[in-house]
Amino acid sequence: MTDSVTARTGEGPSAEAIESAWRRVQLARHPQRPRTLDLVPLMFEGFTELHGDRAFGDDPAIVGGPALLEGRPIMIIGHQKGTDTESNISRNFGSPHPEGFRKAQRLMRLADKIGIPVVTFLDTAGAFPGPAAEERGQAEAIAASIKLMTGLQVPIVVVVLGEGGSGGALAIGVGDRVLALENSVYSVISPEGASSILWRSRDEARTAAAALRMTATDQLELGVVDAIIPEPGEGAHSDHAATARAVRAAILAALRELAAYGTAELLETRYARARGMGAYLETGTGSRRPPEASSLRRRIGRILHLPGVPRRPRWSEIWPSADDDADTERGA
Amino acid sequence: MTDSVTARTGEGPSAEAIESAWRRVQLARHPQRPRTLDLVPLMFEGFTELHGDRAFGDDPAIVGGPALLEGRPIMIIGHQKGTDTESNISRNFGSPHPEGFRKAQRLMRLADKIGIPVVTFLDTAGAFPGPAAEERGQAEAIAASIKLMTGLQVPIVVVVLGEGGSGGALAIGVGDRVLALENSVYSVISPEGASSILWRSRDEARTAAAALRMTATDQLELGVVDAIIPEPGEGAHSDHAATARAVRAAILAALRELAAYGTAELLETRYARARGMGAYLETGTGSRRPPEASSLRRRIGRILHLPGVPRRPRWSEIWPSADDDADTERGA
Amino acid sequence: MPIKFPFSRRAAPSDAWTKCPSCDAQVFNKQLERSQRLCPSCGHHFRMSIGERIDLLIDPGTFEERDAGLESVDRLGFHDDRPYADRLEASQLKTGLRDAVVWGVGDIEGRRVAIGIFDFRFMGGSMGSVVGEKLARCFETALVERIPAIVVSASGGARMQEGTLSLMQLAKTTAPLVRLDVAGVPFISVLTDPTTGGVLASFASLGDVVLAEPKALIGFAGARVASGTVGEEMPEGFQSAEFLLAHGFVDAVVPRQELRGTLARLLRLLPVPAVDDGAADDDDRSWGPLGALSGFAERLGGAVSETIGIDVEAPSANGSGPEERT
Amino acid sequence: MPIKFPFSRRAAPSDAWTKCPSCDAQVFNKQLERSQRLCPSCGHHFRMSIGERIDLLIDPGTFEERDAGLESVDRLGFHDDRPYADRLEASQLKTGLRDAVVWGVGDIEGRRVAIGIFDFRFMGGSMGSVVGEKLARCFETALVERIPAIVVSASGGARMQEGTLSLMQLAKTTAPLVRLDVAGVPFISVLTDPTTGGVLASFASLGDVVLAEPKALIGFAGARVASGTVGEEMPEGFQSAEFLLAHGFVDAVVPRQELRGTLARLLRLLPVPAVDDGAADDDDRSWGPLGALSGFAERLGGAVSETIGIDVEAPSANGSGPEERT
Ligand SMILES: [Zn+2]
Ligand SMILES: [Zn+2]
Repeated sequence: MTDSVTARTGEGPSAEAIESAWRRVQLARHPQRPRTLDLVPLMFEGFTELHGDRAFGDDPAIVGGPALLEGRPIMIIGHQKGTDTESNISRNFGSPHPEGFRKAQRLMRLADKIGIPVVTFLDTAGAFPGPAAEERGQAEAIAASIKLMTGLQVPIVVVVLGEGGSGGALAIGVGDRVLALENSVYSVISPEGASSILWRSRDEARTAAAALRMTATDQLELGVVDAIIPEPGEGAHSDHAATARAVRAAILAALRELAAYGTAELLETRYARARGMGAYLETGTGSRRPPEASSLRRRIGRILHLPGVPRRPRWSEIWPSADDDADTERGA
Repeated sequence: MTDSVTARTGEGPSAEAIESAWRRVQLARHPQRPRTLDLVPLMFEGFTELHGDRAFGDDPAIVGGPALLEGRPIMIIGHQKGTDTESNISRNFGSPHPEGFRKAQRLMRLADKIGIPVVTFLDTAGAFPGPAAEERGQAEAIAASIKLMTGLQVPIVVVVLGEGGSGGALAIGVGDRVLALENSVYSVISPEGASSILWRSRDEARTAAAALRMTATDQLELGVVDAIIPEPGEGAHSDHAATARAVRAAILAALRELAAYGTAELLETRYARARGMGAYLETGTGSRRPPEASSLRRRIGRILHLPGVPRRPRWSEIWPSADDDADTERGA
Repeated sequence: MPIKFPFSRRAAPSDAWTKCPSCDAQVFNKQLERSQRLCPSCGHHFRMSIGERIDLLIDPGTFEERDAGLESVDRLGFHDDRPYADRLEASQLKTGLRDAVVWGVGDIEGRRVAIGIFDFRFMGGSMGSVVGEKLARCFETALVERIPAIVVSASGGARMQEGTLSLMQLAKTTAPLVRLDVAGVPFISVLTDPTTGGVLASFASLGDVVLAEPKALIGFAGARVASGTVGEEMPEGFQSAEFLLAHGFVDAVVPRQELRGTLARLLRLLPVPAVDDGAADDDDRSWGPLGALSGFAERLGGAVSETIGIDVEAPSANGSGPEERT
Repeated sequence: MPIKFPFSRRAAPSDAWTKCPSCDAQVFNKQLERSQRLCPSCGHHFRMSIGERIDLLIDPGTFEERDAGLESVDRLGFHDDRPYADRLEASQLKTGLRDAVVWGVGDIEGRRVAIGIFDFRFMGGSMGSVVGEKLARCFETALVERIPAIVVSASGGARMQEGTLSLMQLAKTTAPLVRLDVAGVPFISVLTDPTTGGVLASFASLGDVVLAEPKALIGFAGARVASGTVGEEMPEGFQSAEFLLAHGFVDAVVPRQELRGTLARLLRLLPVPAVDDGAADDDDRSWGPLGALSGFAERLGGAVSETIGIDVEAPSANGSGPEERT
């Protein structure tokens, strides 16, 4: 793959890198690219959509509900773009309002209550930035979703389907395993937004796409994504059924691995994953991690023996551990 | 007291009972009757009002925030009527919208988090029944408040100050001890509402007030209220300071008693209190309680050894138990 | 042991036909009984008796009523233009029921549930001490037996004739739901025409899943009360099942023909988790030394090769990972 | 041990005066420094440097900076019209800071807190890996030392030059808040001008108490981004501290002169609870036999005489009540 930027030397992305990144952005936004509700019936049985945030409304830009995977229940939550102009308008082009994130939180709490894993699908240009969304607390809704996910007592598998657009994506994107379709992208800001803010121009979106390292391969290298799911043929849009098979197999493999964890280990590992993101130097020691960090973390572990600490491993009874199954779907 | 209805024989309330009940209703609604924000500064130190439900708005019909009682922190939540036309309009006459109950829930969760008792003040004609309140889930907001209070891991003392109006009152009125000012009333429906629905007339509010047994004495007899706080002189409106002293002493006594409970016992007792409300016959056995109920309840107790069961007794460290203090403020 | 139905299974009055309130068609009562009480012209959902609900939802022969002996008491000596005791008796005669709710256990497509069902004809489905007690026992039984709870509501709200004792039923029926949450036992609330007042302001709004029948009137305040108090016009479609769906309080509006199937599917999708017992539970509660896990966390942050599936090794295949469980 | 300030304590540029953006008054910089950076004519809240914030809020001599050595890394090799590394260097020279946040421990009216403070001048207060790491350590220290956490935010959001690594700081800074909840340690979020984007969409919105300075710009999307995307006029006062208060997301708008006093009062009102250790904890966890409590529950339901206080006896004065604790 040519997305890697290790060859860059601070001169800005090469023409080749720009071409490659922009191709991915276009594939991620392809009008025929399968959306959450295209894939769900191809992957799971009995999906039953649930509606509403129990406070204000029902946001069609986020869909969710329980379904069965190999006869075992999971909770599905995903962004939902439209497939044509009309449905795109009703779905607000997949850009949620606060009530969308609050619906997602409600469904996660339900999954937590009955101990079934959560599987989320990311496909949004971002949370909607309009005045109504601001009024109803877009920032609070995203923050509360992120917080809920970091403490959820069931396994969470995240799949980046198309566009992983900033906070609106991360709001349902904190998990134990983050998988990405080969031509999906994930970014802190849209390339167009970065172009206008950082290059002060509308014309540098392609350059920004490369500079931001939005592609799945880049995200894998940065550690934001744990594994890439290859797409069929010309890309996911060319074969929804084959895409669904690949995504389903990847979810299944991830859930089987996660079933080996008790709740405490699951939460500890998810915390460590979120906590470990980023790159910095610690001057003086030169180490990437501060010397006292591990001991600090051990002390936190002790502190979390405190009352109220979660201890439900029920999902592990529903999902057999990886040891129970053939290793064929696991990598090296 | 003449409020008692044990002398009634199904003929409807006597003229005397009607007179007595209506006098209480008028005192409970007296324009100079002290409201939550009149009493709070007279009873507690450092009250700091917090605002907002973190989802939609801030409802001035419910106020709340932390304060100190004898140097120890508590969380105060109360309905707030206005004191004149202008403030009554801004306070919506003390009738909350859903965001008021959701603000109350947020403050209760904060009290639960840091382990400080909750003290609530009831003074509302009821939850607001307008279309905006319906749209935003008035019923859900009340139901969710009731549920939260039944599971809150800190002591809750409820004081009926003026009007305890139906679901809008109960939404912040589920507690371990329910105290009522002598001239307060508590009812499932306003006497005016009952008149128009049950008597199909606008003129039977006084009769309805007696029939509904709204007075504090009636509520004590029915077991809805645990104790009555005597009012000074002509009633609470005649002396706010004396009223505040009496209410403060009653709250203090209640909290001292509750400090003797561990969290588990507290929750069990609160559950039993809510669970035991009502009057019915069990045909065949004739007993008021079903024969299998106590064994059922014991089994529930066992089941609640389940993971996730609350076990924080921190408030008992903040509030000394009754044993630590002089018995002067306790009754028989 | 099964208890014999003490109540009448038919809701339709003895008149030969009923006028549909939606389309004005004259519908034969016998036809209504055969058609799940749906208007054959427009599909209007007529109200159902408890017996008809059981027939609609529960596998034949599996329903066992519980606590049939509970009966209301006139604790207040309540008397408006007629004593409460007389009203109770009239409703009992009209419906063949002791009070407005029947609860019991039964199967839905082979899955056992604890179910409570309202009959609106009994004093407007109002919730007094008996209704509250029955529903609380229904929830507590769901908790103890670890079976899902379902309540099919049809109620005007709290029973005014019991004063604040009826208001306290809101807390009595809601308190067990906290325990169902802790225990992981699902509760499905089904709202039918009409569900208002204190019933909607307590357990009925708090289902893990809330279903509603089409065009059912559902709201907090009676529409007349609301417009009377507020002096505002009510919006079109206000307080309907569809209105609540649009505003986020209902998960789905389910036509009666699909209600049993939807409930059965939800019971499969939202199973009651197995209980962790004794040792296994204690084992899981212990937070392992974090040092052992940090190796795994490091690997998560590092580069992994691009394959389908995830090639971070499961920690149980690794000395430093969490211990295996059985 | 205390660490020497590595950063400049003054935010005001060397110009002799500054024009007030609210009232157009010309304000001498020296006067601003003496007046908590409030406009003497209109009270406009000018932005503050970290040093000025510490002077405003923390008891003199008690602040100890932590993790001063953390420094940003250009992991992406990011280059727009200028390399990220150059931007970092320019901000470092301008501010004397290594990055946009300083955190440490100190006292507010004698109560020890863990506090993080943003400087908007450092790349717009943007949150990259260093900012995220410092705040996470601030929260974790609050957890371990059981002292309240405070963050004073002033940020344009995530630092785009670090790509998704900066986005992931939203999760990194939010994850510890779950543990603060479990441990009962309060977190007070202070929003100052401006607090937007990823900072508001993570920890900053999640304070147990959220305070804001008057007229501070606070919002999710930059107002230009929002109106550009949406093509709508923004309402008057949109994205101000007062707007957020009205919409339920801020507990109080606190003028700068009262900020220290308000924080001190809140620290008294919302104390960190003592930890339950070992045996006491286990003791409390055990659910006593309910039979012993039912007597008490019965009494609660029964009539009690009318006195001030409650004459239901405390169970510890009773053989059947819960055991006494020490
Ligand atoms: Zn019809
Ligand atoms: Zn000025």
